[in-house]
Amino acid sequence: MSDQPLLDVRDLRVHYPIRQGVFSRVTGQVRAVDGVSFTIGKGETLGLVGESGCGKTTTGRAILRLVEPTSGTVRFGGEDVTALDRASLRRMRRRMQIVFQDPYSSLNPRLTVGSMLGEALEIHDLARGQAAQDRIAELLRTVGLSPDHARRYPHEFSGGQRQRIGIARALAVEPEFLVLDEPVSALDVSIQAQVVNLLQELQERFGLTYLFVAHDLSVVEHISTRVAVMYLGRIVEIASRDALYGDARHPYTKALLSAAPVPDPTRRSERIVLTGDVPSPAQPPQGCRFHPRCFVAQADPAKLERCRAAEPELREIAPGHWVSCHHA
Amino acid sequence: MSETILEVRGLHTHFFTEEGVVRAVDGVSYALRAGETLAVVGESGSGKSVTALSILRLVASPPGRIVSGEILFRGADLLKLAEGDMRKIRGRRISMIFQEPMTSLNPVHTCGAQIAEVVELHEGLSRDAAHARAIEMLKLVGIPSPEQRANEYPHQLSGGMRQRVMIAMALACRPDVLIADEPTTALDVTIQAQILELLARLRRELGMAVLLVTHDLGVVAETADHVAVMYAGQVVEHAGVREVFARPCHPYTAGLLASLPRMGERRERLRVIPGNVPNPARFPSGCRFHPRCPVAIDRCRTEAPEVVTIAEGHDSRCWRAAELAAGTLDGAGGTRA
Amino acid sequence: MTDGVATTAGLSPAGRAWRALRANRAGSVAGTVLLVLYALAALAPFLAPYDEGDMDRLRFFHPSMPVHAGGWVEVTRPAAGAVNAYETVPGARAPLRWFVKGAPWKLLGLVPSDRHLFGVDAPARVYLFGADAMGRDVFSRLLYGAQVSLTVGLVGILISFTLGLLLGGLAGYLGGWVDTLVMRSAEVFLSIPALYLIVALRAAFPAHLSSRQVYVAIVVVLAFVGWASLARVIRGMVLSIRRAEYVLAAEALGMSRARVLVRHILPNTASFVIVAATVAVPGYILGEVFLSFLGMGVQEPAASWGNMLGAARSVSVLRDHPWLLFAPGAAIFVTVMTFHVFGDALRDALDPRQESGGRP
Amino acid sequence: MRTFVLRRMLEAIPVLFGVSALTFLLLQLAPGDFLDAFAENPSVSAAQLDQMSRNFGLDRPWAVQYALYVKNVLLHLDFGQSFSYHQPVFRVLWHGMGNTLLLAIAGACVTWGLALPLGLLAAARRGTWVDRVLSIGSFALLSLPEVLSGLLLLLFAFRTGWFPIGGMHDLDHDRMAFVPRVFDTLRHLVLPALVVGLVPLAARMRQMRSSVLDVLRLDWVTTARAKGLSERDVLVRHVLPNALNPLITLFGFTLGSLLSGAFVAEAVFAWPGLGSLTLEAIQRQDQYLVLGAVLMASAMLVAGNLVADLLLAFADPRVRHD
Repeated sequence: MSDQPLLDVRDLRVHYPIRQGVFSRVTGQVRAVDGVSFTIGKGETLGLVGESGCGKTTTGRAILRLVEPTSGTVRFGGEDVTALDRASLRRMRRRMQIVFQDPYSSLNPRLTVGSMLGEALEIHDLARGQAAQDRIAELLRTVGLSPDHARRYPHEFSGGQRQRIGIARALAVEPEFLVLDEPVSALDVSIQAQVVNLLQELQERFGLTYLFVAHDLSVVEHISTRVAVMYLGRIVEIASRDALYGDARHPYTKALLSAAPVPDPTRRSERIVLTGDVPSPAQPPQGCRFHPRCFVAQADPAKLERCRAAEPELREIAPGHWVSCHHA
Repeated sequence: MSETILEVRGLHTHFFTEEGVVRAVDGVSYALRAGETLAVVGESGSGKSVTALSILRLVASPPGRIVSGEILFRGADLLKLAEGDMRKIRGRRISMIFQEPMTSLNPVHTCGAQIAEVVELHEGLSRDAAHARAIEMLKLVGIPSPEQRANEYPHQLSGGMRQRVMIAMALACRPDVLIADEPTTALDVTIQAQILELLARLRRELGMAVLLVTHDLGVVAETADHVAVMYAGQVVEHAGVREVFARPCHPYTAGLLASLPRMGERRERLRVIPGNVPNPARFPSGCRFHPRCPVAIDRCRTEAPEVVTIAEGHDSRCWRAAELAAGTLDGAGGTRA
Repeated sequence: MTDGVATTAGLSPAGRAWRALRANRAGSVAGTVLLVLYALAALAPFLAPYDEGDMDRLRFFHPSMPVHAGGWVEVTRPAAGAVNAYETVPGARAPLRWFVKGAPWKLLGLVPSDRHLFGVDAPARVYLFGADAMGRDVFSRLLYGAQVSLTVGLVGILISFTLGLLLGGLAGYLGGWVDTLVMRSAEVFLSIPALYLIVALRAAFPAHLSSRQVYVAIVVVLAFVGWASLARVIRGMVLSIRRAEYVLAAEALGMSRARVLVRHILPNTASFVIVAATVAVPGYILGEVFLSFLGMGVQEPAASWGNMLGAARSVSVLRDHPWLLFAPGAAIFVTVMTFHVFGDALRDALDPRQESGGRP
Repeated sequence: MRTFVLRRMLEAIPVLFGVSALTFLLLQLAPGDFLDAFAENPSVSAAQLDQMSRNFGLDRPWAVQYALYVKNVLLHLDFGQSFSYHQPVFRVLWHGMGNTLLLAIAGACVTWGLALPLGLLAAARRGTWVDRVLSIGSFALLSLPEVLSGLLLLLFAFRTGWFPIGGMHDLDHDRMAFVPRVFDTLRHLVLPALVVGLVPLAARMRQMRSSVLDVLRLDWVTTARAKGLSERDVLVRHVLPNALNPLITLFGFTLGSLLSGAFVAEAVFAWPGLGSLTLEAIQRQDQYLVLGAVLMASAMLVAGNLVADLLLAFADPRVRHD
């Protein structure tokens, strides 16, 4: 990791107002992302895991300002993305791109693959005419498709192929950084590995930096250099991959790791089964947000007292290993 | 070993669409033993869910139709029953739960009423008795304050809670067989763990057999006794769960297992099955897996393989099953994308 | 769903829709009928033996005449001692003549001519569909009326859909005060039952206008009524398409808001808009029919299907001369039906998911 | 629930303001002036003219006039005077509103009473000859606009003599006993109600059919079948209540066309309703009567929408708990 991280997210918050009543008064806030900080160094892959509604997708989108952050800063290559005006933001977006989860809704059904990619080249003045055609063919080859696919429409492709097109579109503007928002979770098992491998190859070839958002812990372990775990809009643990998978400190991370089914019938593990549901991000619990479901806190009334009273800070318990738990 | 309670034999379920005949299920056979869990694994379009729906004769018709085959429940062929008799099986002897807990419950009836409806129908209970049973079932599936929840509507519950309600409804008449079609796919990891735990406990307590349809090999490894692997409308491998994971005898199974990233196991690259999942409207000729198979031989392109028994209770639909079983051939083929 | 489907490879969504429409028999027939109807209207002065205002005081309420084999009609005269009754002149025949000279006219208002497709030598007259209270030829008036009735819908749709698309699109995409303003006004328009609004709007124009002015007034009235509901739907669609991931991807690529709206959002409302427009045309046609029926639209002697229908309102006409109801009635029925069938086929062609049950 | 009703009623106020302002503006655009029409009318007394001028400031700019109009409406429920009736507008319109409401409700009964069962039938028997016959029939109905079906029914009444050919009562209505009097009104109501009800019938039936088909595709229908319910029970207990929800929403949206349909039926059958009054008022340039009538029609529409929303909340627990 270099001294100056490529991406530096500080205290990012995205709140959505809840409107109700006669005059659409704002009666509350959905705290989708509620004070998230992390850095990603050049060439790194940060895995961002958590359950649905924890804010991981919103975090990814807020970095690109596809949703407007409520507060906090996002520094990319030293420049504050949140402070950019419209025109500078458009230029900045050449450097950071996103790949979406759903290969069906992420491609405009009315554009051919070629015009979709050509458009990206055109708006940033990267190539025109024959040069653009050559570049499109090259892009398609890069993601493992054939150049004559350029004339086709999205409906003619399978899910895996569509995801490759989505990746090609992101690569068209030659970005340095990609937000990968659950890029393989909508794909069939036998296709997932193809796309994961492709992403790794592209990273090596173009020196890309990834934020890999996912809920599948084994895929994240495979692809990430560091991993952050989110719960209810907050990061509860962030560490290098080996530290997180080998020595998880936060009870939620532990539960998550043990809950994931392992494809090995000889290792039917004793699971830590959390009780209850994920609370609504509109009304996160007081104190530690995890305490109502936490097996550590619930087992010990003395500990529980503290978890109820105060929200734990994210603190460094070992070099590069940050945990937000009073009892880690 | 316990007796076979449900057996699917040579099932063909086709869909007759404007574009042509889709042979979604094309000669599927598997057996489920009393008190055990059989996992049916496959990717989208493999026909695993259609097979499950065919068992209860719930395939939408038109365009779907069960063309041929037998479905033996305690030795009697369900496909030969009159519709009225079939209805007495559904929900009472064989129950089913579905993938999407958010959409599998009727939004305009309370949870309690939907559970009570089954017992009113099959056991002729009075409204009050049925309601009491509904509350009892909600308690059984671990829903807190069941009396109150019984009067709530599905949209007031979380996904995990709804899936519990579905399970309560399915088990209200103590069926012999529970068909669970991707019961945890739409749920978060921690909620999935809760539901799998619940299903395992209920299976022990009620002694029913479970037919688990899933695409997740992790879930299979954790819960199944036997596994049937489906590809392109057919069962390609059928064996005990440890057998399948330790010694896969079909290149598809082997490839699938090899392509999974596993926790605690670091690899530079994942091994992959090349190509795309085939379109059910146009399955390849010969062995349906041959275009993606790393160990395919000429015969595979022209001739569809028969099912061969490798060992007691271990079947494979592959010309090279013997070599795979003997360990002289690596089914995953060592290919890299 | 899966890899390259051979039959539709390389076809654009519009190309696929066109193919599906061609394959739909009812849709093809309806499309052809529509073309024929509009051709009839365009060629009305040529096809009609008489001008729309051409009266014959001696032959009011003349019943329709059969054309005999060999192409002649009988010559009639008022029956002695009876009102509105006619007898044939024995032995007299009026042969139909082709491409006869008659009243001068201009094709589409441009190319002058005085030829008519057919006619009989004066003083005999040919009344294929009978004559009205003024002895005017219903057949000719039906053709001239088609010019008004068929175009009023198209022009009205063109104006109101442009308005609706623009206002709805801007409201949905820009949000904020634009959205509030547009949607509140739309709500006002939608809160007045359409026909009440139509007559109130019509009342804002002077009661007596030239036929050209009436035409413009009607189009303006109808367009004013129609934009609001479309704007509301378009706004809703834009709001939902805005959240589609391909729109986010376009924004992430650094596209301007105008480009995103024009290239990625609005084209995806096209299927809906085309179908909605087709299905809405009959409503506009009926708006004119109703206004003219009430005497607030196209004024005599100019013909429209509405004022022809209005002429059939009285009990005595219904009793004695029902063809005055049936002729414009059939024209309206056929036109409206054709638009509905065509719209339905178009809907199926553009959005196959809408109908046909079952998924494999 | 109560806040919901309250909110909807509060929301209706600016809308009705907008309606009145728009109509007022349109009437201002019309050539001529209220006073011209009044002054030319010999039956209007000078005193009445004076009072009108005072109340409504007819010589002032239209914005001031509008403000005065609104003030009179709000403070005194005074919608102005109808000069042709020599009565307050509200009193003139009151009966017409009742008659239009009666006609619209009767028409709605025709539409929905037939559309729901026929649509359900077509969906349950989709693809069979029943479905096809209903589909062709609905296309034919859809293509028979109110003006046309009205005239055809008028012709029918005339030829058969089974139904009266217009109006709302026989001449001796007032001398009848209660039961024959009701019967007399009903006899007059049948044909206009058919005109109002038949045209939308086709569209509603098709919407019901597609709504049922939509619901039949949903997961919980499979759940219901997997329970062992008979197809009839699945349709009646599970599909029907859900298929109705979009139609209830639609009911709100289609109230406007119902009132428009009543407008036509009133014109064809000389039914003394709001529509007939509006036409008459426009022809006589009775401006405040026009304004009042349009406002009443809109108020009925807005109120009907509120009823539809309440019905939906009653039918769909998801809306109820929102």
